[in-house]
Amino acid sequence: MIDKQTTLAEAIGAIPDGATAALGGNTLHRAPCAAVHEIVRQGKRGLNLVKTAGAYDVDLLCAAGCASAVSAGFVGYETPFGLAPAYRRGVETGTVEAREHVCASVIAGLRAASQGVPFMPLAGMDGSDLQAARGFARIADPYGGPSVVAIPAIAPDVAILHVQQADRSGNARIDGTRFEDVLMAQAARRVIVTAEEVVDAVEPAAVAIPGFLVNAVVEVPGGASPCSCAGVYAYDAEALKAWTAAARTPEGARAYIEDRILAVAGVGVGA
Amino acid sequence: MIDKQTTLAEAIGAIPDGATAALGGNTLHRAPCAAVHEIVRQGKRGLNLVKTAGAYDVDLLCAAGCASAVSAGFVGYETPFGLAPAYRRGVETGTVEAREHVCASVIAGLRAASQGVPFMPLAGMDGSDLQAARGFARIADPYGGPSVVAIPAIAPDVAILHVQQADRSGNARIDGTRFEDVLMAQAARRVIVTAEEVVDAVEPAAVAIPGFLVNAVVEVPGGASPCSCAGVYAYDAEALKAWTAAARTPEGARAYIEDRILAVAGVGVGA
Amino acid sequence: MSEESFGPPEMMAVALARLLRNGETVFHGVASPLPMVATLLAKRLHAPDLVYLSIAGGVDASPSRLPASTVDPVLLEGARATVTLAELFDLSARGRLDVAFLSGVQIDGRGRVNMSAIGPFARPTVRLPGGAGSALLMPTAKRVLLWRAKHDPRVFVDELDFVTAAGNVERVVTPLCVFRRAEDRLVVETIHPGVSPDVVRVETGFPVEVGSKTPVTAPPTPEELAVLEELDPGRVRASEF
Amino acid sequence: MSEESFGPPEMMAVALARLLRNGETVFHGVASPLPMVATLLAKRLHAPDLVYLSIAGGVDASPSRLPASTVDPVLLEGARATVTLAELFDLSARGRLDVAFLSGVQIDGRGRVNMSAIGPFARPTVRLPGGAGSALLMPTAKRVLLWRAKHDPRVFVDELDFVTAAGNVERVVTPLCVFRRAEDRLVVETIHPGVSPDVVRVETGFPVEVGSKTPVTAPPTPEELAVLEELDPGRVRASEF
Repeated sequence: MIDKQTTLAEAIGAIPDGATAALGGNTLHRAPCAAVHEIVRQGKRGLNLVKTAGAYDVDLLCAAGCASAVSAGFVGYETPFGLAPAYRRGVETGTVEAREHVCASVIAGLRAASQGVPFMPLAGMDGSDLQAARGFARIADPYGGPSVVAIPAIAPDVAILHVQQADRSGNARIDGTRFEDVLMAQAARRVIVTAEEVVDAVEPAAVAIPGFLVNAVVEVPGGASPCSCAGVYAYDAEALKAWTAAARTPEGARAYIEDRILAVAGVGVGA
Repeated sequence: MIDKQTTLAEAIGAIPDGATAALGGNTLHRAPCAAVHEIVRQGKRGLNLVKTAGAYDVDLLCAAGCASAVSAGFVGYETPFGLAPAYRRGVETGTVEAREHVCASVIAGLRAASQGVPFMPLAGMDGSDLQAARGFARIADPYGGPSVVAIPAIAPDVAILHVQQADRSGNARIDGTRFEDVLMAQAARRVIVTAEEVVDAVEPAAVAIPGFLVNAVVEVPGGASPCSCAGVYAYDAEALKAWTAAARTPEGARAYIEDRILAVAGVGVGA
Repeated sequence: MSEESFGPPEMMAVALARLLRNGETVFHGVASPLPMVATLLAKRLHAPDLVYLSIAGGVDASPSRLPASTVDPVLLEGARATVTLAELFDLSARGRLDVAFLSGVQIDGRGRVNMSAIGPFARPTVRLPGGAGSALLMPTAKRVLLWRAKHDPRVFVDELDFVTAAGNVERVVTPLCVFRRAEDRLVVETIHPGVSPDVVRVETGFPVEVGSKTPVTAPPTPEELAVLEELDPGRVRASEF
Repeated sequence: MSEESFGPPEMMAVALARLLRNGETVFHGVASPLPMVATLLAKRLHAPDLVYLSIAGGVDASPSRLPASTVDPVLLEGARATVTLAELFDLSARGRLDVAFLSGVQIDGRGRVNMSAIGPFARPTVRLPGGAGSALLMPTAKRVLLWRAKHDPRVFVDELDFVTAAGNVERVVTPLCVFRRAEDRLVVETIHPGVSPDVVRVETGFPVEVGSKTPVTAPPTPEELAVLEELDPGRVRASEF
């Protein structure tokens, strides 16, 4: 068994500026927030974030200047906390490109990468301006059926996933909804798994992501917080409220990031 | 909960002649053999069988005159019992069309049907005569990459799957390898599940096929025999040896079918 | 709140629930409290065999409490099986999803929605969250039910800034009325009790025919209200208002 | 059989095992007893971190007994995780599978295989089982290792009746020799101990250069034979002969 356990600083340190990074989880749930905080501390730049539906993770990386593009079907905090203020501001001021997808087209693009093909046909999208706005091609069915939208492959340079449990070789268990995490692990060139706990062996029948797809394993209890981690903790409504309130202005966001993220001991602020 | 439990005779009776039928399992393992025997007893004709790798199930349906086409990547009994004599004879004499696939192209075709698109791009196949022999089109990548093979959708009229456990609404548990069973359940218009046992409730985390995809549930202990059913029984080497020996000639196959399948009580021989 | 009284959250939850039929497969995604409540309500009332599917991945979940986030893991509780979001999109894509609940920041008179941007798409005045699964689900689900807890001319517009999704919209439920799509136009099917036709006309940015002869939505029955209260004592149904 | 003696099954299993490197992802499909044995042997000898993948779905299975069918559920025993065949094909398709074991009823001098038909494809003299995953795996796996337990001119042919699959073949192991692919041709890399060059030449249907200077395959070491015997006391390795 190859021991892939490392530190968050090292795992995140291997991500180059400009990388396409897929983030696991969905909206307020099982987002890899500790890893996202580390990205902020290391001052990465130019990331293209990939996710079906993001919230705090995407919003924070936009606020911190780490993300320059977001490929997602939805970015928002759902009903409890509303729109994503920093993402909004980034797109509205032109520092972040909204590569809006259908959630299903994020999946289609990841499927194409996972299956080693340049594009994936996708049903639907008729009547949507997204086809033209995003430059999604329509292609003819070579067997004479109707044409279909072709979504280009999305091969993330890295997938960053937070799970409940992993072993040192990367076999990862996900309790509750798996969202697109498994697909992201298949589509990405490198996979970083942060886990609530690293154990000697994960029950094989419960393994969602086989270790041979994983490059780095980091034990991070609370690694999804302030988002939820099914079976371990709920989302932290106070923290999310504080962030979304602070993030309404660039100054507020900066102060929050300095006080609550950069000031956290143990990791250099980086570049 | 909708009660979908029925008899094998009724479940199989709903399959029309000429149907495209996907069969679960792989080679000597978890093939839906009781259902296949019932197809033989009911004298179905003109079936197009879909499977990545078939053995007894495909061979028997060829011998009995039920199948007129086989869409598969492999048909044979593996090392223990060799080639599939009745399938061979059917193709060599022209009564069965070998719609040879790559196992991966069966999967691609099922994926296309499952995803509601007319075709699925597939990596590989370079240098293979199968592209021309099967009329698989190559299509250009609209984003400028290399061309890729397009496999037409395979939407089975029915998927017939044998599992270890199901509840009356069709939630099905599969122990051991799932093979293409889940994908078949997604791609097919109707799904028949035969189960070693029908129970009040299947442990939700163990459900491989959600009940809402399933149309009919039949309790058939031993329903994969003479193939194996993981955790319940191994394959029946004696029966497979007897069949493959008998099937070397049309007469031998006919006698075997009459003695060992049609003569089984409880179900009319049909058409 | 007594069982006899009701407000827009109760009227909307009940109106949405009534649109669901027994045996249908019904899906909602993120940020969908009213559809969650309506689906669970329909299952307890007239549609026990409805198959309740959600982005949280549960099949026929019976959650111990209703969450504010409709992706919450609590929506796996009591589920008979789990499915991935990809599998749910596939289900719709192949024409096997009966009902999808969707919404729009803007909704036009053809039942199309904008969830993307106010102003130019590339450099908008207001960047919206995005349509999530809408552009796949709206053209492929058999019936699309739109809901929106706000009914004013900024929501119900004559012209969308951007068409995020268009498709098989059958009805639109608001705090004021129920629209039905006839041909390619939304028409007022019923006005909710106590709402004046003038208000509907003024608050709708596209032309609608509405008047004293427009039928009134049947008010929630005592049974509907009782079951709703039992299901949703925390009033998640009101969280969108 | 004593540990010092060996025959073609032992030579082939050992020769195949030696081709596998530590840390590689290695896959075999249906009807592949020798690859199964060779992979498990390599893992016990020089490649403990090799990732053993098979059509049976186990990742790093350590089966309690070796089955005759290489799809057998026993190949899930001791597995660290499970994967579907679709996922394994995807792994290869995206260029991440290091080694695929494949075979051919006919193999030509370019390392291409026929598993489809002898005679015309549509109405063959002999309908063969089909290439299973070959036509995807051969062009996409990084290294393809062919094996065949029979070495005669009907197997190693100058011209295939049908090209089922072609691709990244690196070596071919037979009871007589090991071929290596150089440029686009199979060349004899080593002859197994005790095999005469003339026999290889006569039994190979395409032209090969082989003679007294052709290196001899290192015979199985006592350690290799001991571990092989421990792994495979039932001699599944001999089942293809």
